[in-house]
Amino acid sequence: MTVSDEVAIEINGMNKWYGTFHVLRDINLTVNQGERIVICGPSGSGKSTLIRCINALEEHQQGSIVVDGTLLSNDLKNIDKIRSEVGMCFQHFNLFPHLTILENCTLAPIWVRKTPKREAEETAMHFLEKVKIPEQADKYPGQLSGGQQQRVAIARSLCMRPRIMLFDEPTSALDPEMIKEVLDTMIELAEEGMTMLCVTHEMGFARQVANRVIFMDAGQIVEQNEPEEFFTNPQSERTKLFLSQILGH
Amino acid sequence: MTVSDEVAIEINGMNKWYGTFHVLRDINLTVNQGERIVICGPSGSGKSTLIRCINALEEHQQGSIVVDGTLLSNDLKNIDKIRSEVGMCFQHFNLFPHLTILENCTLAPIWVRKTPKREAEETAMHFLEKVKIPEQADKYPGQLSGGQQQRVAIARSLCMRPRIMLFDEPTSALDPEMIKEVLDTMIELAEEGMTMLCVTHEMGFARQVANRVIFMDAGQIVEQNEPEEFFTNPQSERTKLFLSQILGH
Amino acid sequence: DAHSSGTLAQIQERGTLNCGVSTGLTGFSAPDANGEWQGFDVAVCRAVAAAILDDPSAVEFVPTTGQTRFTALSSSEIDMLARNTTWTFSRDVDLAFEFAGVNYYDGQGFMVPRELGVSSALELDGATVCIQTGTTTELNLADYFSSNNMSYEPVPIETNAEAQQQYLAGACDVYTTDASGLAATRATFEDPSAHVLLPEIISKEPLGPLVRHGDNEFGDIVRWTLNALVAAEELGVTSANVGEIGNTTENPEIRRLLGTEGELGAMLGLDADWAARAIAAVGNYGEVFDGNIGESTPIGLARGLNAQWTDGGLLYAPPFR
Amino acid sequence: MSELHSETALDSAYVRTEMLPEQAPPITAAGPVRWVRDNLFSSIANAIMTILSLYVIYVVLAAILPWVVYGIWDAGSLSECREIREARYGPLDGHGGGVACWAVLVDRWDQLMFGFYPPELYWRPILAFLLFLGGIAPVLYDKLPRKMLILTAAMPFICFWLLWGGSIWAPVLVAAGFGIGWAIIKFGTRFVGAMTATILAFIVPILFWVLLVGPLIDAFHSVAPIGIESVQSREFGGFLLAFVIGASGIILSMPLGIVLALGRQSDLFIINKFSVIFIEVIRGVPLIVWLFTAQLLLGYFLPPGSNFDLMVRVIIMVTLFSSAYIAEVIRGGLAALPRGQYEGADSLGLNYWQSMQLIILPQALKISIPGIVSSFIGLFKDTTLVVFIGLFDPIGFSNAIRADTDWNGIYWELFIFIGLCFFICCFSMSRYSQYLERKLATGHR
Amino acid sequence: MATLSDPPAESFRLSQLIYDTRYRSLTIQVIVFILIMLGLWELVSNAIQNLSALGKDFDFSFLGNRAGYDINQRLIEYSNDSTHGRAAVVGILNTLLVAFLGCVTATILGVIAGVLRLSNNWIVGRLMTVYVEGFRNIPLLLWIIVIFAIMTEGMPQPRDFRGDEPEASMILGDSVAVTNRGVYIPNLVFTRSLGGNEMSEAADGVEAAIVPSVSGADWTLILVVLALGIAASIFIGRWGAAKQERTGVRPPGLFWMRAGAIVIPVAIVLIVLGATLDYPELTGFNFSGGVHLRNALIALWFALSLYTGAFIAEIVRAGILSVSKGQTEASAALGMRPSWTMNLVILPQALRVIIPPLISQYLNLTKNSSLALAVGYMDVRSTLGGITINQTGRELEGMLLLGGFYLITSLVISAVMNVYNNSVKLQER
Ligand SMILES: Nc1ncnc2c1ncn2[C@@H]1O[C@H](COP(=O)(O)OP(=O)(O)OP(=O)(O)O)[C@@H](O)[C@H]1O
Ligand SMILES: Nc1ncnc2c1ncn2[C@@H]1O[C@H](COP(=O)(O)OP(=O)(O)OP(=O)(O)O)[C@@H](O)[C@H]1O
Ligand SMILES: [Mg+2]
Ligand SMILES: [Mg+2]
Repeated sequence: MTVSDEVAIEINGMNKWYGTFHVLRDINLTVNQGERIVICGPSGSGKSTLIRCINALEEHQQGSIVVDGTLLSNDLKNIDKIRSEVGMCFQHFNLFPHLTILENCTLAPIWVRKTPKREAEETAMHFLEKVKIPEQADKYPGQLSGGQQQRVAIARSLCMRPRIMLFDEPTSALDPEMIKEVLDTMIELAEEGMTMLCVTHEMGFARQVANRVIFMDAGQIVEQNEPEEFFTNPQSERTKLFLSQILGH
Repeated sequence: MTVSDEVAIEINGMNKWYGTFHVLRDINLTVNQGERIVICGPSGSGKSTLIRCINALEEHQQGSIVVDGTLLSNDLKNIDKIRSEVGMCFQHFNLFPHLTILENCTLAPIWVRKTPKREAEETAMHFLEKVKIPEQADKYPGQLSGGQQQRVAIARSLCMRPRIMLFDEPTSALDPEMIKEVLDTMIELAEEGMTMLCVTHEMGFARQVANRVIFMDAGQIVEQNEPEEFFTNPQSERTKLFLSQILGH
Repeated sequence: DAHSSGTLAQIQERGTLNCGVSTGLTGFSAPDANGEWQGFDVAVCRAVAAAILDDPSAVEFVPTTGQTRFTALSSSEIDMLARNTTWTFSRDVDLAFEFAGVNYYDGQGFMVPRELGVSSALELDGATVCIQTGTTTELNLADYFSSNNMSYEPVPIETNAEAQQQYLAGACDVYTTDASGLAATRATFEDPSAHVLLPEIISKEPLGPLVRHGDNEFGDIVRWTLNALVAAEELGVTSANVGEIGNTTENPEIRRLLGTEGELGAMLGLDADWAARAIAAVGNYGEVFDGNIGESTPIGLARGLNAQWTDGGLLYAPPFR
Repeated sequence: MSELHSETALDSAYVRTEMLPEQAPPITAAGPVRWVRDNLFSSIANAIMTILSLYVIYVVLAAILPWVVYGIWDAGSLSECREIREARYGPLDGHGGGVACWAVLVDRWDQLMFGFYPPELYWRPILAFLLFLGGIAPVLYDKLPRKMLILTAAMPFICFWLLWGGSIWAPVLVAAGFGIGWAIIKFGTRFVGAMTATILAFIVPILFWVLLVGPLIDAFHSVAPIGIESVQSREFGGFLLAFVIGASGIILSMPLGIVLALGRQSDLFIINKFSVIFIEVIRGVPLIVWLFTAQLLLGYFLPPGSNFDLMVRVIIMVTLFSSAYIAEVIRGGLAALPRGQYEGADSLGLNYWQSMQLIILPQALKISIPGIVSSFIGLFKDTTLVVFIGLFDPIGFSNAIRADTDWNGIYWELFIFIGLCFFICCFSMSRYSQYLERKLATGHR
Repeated sequence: MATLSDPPAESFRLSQLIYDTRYRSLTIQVIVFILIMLGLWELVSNAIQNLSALGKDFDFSFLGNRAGYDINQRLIEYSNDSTHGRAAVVGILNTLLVAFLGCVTATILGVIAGVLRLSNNWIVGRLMTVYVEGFRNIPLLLWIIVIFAIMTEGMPQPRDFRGDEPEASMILGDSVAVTNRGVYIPNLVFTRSLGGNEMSEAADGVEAAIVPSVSGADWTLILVVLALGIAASIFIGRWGAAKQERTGVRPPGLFWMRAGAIVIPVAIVLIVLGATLDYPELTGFNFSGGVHLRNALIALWFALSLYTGAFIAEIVRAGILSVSKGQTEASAALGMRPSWTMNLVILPQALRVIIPPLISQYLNLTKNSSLALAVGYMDVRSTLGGITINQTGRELEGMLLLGGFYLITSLVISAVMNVYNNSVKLQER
């Protein structure tokens, strides 16, 4: 678990509006190579939007985002480059139901990276083993449980060998038993030094793996700190209120 | 919370078949005014069917059901009478999506009880306050969360001022946070002395409010007892097995 | 006019003649059980095909409805139209077609059930009249009734078969169409004698094949093929004797007609024996008439106006010289 | 609270010692008696309706059945039929009575089925039809091996060749155009970028078809004259015509429909508006008007001197017409896909065409199959309208048959037969699409 | 995307047209636009060339020329001396008439069949299934022809009514004659008419049209009274609802009061005007007097209604089934009567599902009415798009007008549908 000095993501004075609604306000954030960041905050505070801007799933209107040295601009080539460096896991997995697990995993490497099929399948099996479901490779997503699906989604992202992984509430659509399976997989990833940004309210996870916890409210970063400090000794009033709600619950 | 000697529901030697399938077998049950009964049992054991027979939503083929002195027969008048005395809450709420919350609550009083609209609305607001969502009165069901919807469903039944309330797994379609809201409402009702029959697996609720817990299996009443006794010292083997499963869970 | 000239060349290159016919009119054009087209109009097509291509079966028959026939011709989908079409001023001039002659002199008549007791069209005031739509018939009808100050109720019908069924069921009192069609239709009734054709013929309906404006060469071929059939009857040339009569006869017109003398074929851009081929293929006009609609067929039309001028009819082929 | 509990608990505590067995229900609760009571006589109104219905069924069958069953099958003409009838059943008494003369079907069977298609070549349409069934089978039943999709792709070309005949090079070279397009997408992306490759993949094949295919066919044919006897469109007729128009309409309209649906879903203003206008104009005007347009007007809009035969023009119109309907069906399928699928594809770095081809369309088309089958049923039924522009579909043939002196006056037999054939085809298709809808409703989402 | 994050120094490069998301969509649109415009231009220039080659011009003046043909069914005055334009209008009105009648009956049939298909009577359910499947799976054209044939073959001829012992007789107290030329029903005439008879006797010698004499003032009066009656009825309905709100009890006999408010004033006016029925009677070849509903109209109307009714039945069935069983149960559990449940709970929800596809069925019916030519009904396709084009040779202009008419009709109908859809959208979270 090493954090290098190299900068993986740099966000500078970023602002975003939905119509006239100002969702993200003056976001400044630097993430180093190998850092693991947990983002939390009340519903509607813009966490998902922030994550999705990094992946160019949403466009921002002001400020700059630089991912691994590539500026996120209107240039399609840059967007393609960033997307192939950044993997993303959605709350609802978004697996492709008409493809088998293996095909889900090999699709992007074959079409985007132009990897030979054999090789792509080997890589896919490798990562499926890593998330502990190699035996499901020939099933369809509909035949898997939620936890398994989410692990496939993680494996699918990993197959593109991204340098950064984004997670948007990866466990919130899961039953309690399955949450653990997925968190275990994520912890393993974290231990290998993957750069991770994760929106989650799993405080146990945050405590265990995060280098930094970021608290957002009303579209702004309100507080950021190391996990221990953040949980035991929050500075801002809002953070305190928020923590009292989710920890008390 | 008083239980009077007056009999609210009396079921005698009731049998019911679906086609050739014998769902309810020789049910005998007496419920006194003000009693609060929780019915539990494995899936398919006929709990819902029993509840629905009391409300004449299903017809039974043998035996008698007397509700508040009225014999449940094919006579439409008797059915109407019983239905207006008995309120029912469904697992999936079954609110009317094309009417506002207030209209949902006033519909039956206006048409069935011939209450003037103004008066019906006052009653409705009264009960909406009781379930703590008076401010939602002009919204549509689709705009409410599940827990709120179930509370509206309870208020809707209460607006008919029933003497008996039937609940069929009112919380099983809800998220955990919302379960509490609904259970709170039900506990409040119970404290006011409403006669209640409730199919539920919320054992906390049973312990707190029930006078009696009934365990059903394979269409028959296998065991009934007061909650403490029932949970701590079940008599029949089946009950033990069942309790070990749901409590261990 | 680039694309309509050279029709002849196109036909020769293609090897078939595209000939528009009706989608089905008893005696005039209808496919038989083997899918072979038969009928009076069809024979004209075959004669032209025989004249040009030496093969009476080298015809593509294109069925057309009353509504689609003119477009089919003007858009070059067909080379010629041989479908009971009345030669009128506006069709010739305004629609830009060229009538190649008249193969049947017809007139619009009326048919009524005998039990109605009607003996003249002037007694038809207030009658319900079945009529085929999309033809000159409905215009004639409107003119006839209003000029005689009578009222009527038109029942427009799309096809002859349909109209006939309406009439038989009594949905209309009168069926009006060209007299030939009436006779042909009546012939197939279960009891033809229960229906009468009224004596009034309310219009002149010269029916004949037509081609597009602007390609006079091909127009000439169609015109003179038709004339050849008529002249052949007049001159006593039949399909049976056409083989030898050209050589045996002394009659110079027959010799010119059959190509054993003179250059008529070459003037048309065809072989010398073009007319002989046409006659050999379908017979002379009289044979065509008798074989398809004449008195020996179920349709049983008399020659009437369509007799040779020598017999008091209107058929009068210009001289072949 | 607790004292209350103990009060009631005493007399209500109860344990069943012995489980009750399942019993048979009382006779009134199950079995045929119950069925009849529930389904036929559950109330007085119901009983009346039952009796009325039975009466109506009886009256209708009594009127129709004898006519159908005693029908005459062996006669050469209507008058022969009438003679046979008189010989068998005696003279007709006034109105009604009578029997069907099915002999017309025997006599004209080939024409009703194949039109003027040369009889010695009937095997070709039959083989084409079987191939067609084989080709669509893997689309309709996803349990069949995916390899069969190759047959699906080849089927249109083979069927075309079988039906119209002529040089084998025509379908081969047309198919080659698709091959060229595919190759450009597959290999060109590396050199010229995805978007240019896509544009080229549209344009090059079109240029190939328009400019090169004609000369190439002649060239290849002169080198290797492989071919079968060619058949003119005019010789098609009867149900063959209906099938050919319906099937080509649906096959050809699929790609166009997909493009239109994507266009209508697109955020690009101009493309979106053009798609909307096209779809609305086509759907707003009845098919019969479009058919008259094909017959009367299409020639005006083609380059001077060019002239298609009528059937090709009809197929063009029918294709345009059904593509508008298919586009709406597919749009429904696209809209039914959750947004997450688009985002999932985006986040993996797939470009627009890749995500459409690999993720979106396979799923959207699958959802749309029931709707597409329904469009096909509609289209197949609508092929009867070509009778108005002089094509000999089954109804057109019924007119032509009646124009023959042999069968002049025959009526119901032909219509009943044609109606029955249509019913069998359409009903089985609609059953299939219902089956599919149920399967989709319960299947994985 | 990030407008401000672009390095300002960067100048425009051509490759940005393809790779920059801001320009890319513009590029694509411009290319497509140019291609489409080229295609359109190609079509138009071909048309111009072809027209001039044929020596035709593009000119709508033929609409002002004498038509020369007769139309049997006319809702407005028309004779063979009228213009082609007027013939087109007669056709349009006929199209709209059959479309309107068809929509009404198709809805009634469809609703009945749809509800009966759900009936718990097995035989009735099966019969309705046979009806629905039979009509849905056989081409409409065939049905039109067959129904037309049934009418002509099955009904008596007018002459069967003649004689001392006629083979056929009029029904409903000798007021309605059902013949194979159509149905003759009595017509309202006013003995104490207010005058203002706009439609003179058919002057051109063709028998009177479907509404033989519409006396302007009389009918205006009746319509006004009818409108007032409806208004009164609505008012009574409001009053009843208000009373129910106040007291909780609906005034008894409300329905009869509302019906009476409409019927009684109209009846009075009719009596005052001396309304009597003009019965059809057999004169000459045909019945005269009364209103003549021609066979072509009836066959087309029935066929369209039965055919579309089968589709509507499915829509209605699906609509009712779409309301979950839980709604009925919840309503029953509240003590609501089945009829109230139907009116207050099921129908309002089902209608949202039913109406959009229902309206597109109306659209289909309107378009399908163009099959009128199979039975010789003189709709707009048969007049403008048929005889007129055929007599004048103006295919291009005629077809454009015809297409335009259908297009406008369907756009209007779909606009109405969109308004409705937006107004009943369920509120969602
Ligand atoms: N497409 C959109 N158009 C307009 N507003 C949007 C859109 N998507 C999100 N929003 C609004 O933007 C705000 C931030 O949304 P976002 O999804 O980022 O919140 P979040 O912090 O992820 O919340 P949650 O914990 O509920 O997922 C919310 O108020 C939301 O309503
Ligand atoms: N309409 C029906 N027709 C036939 N069988 C039915 C019907 N409704 C219920 N059953 C069967 O009757 C049995 C009892 O059903 P019921 O819904 O009363 O069970 P339950 O105890 O409420 O179960 P759960 O806890 O799953 O709700 C089950 O086996 C069920 O499959
Ligand atoms: Mg979020
Ligand atoms: Mg249950």
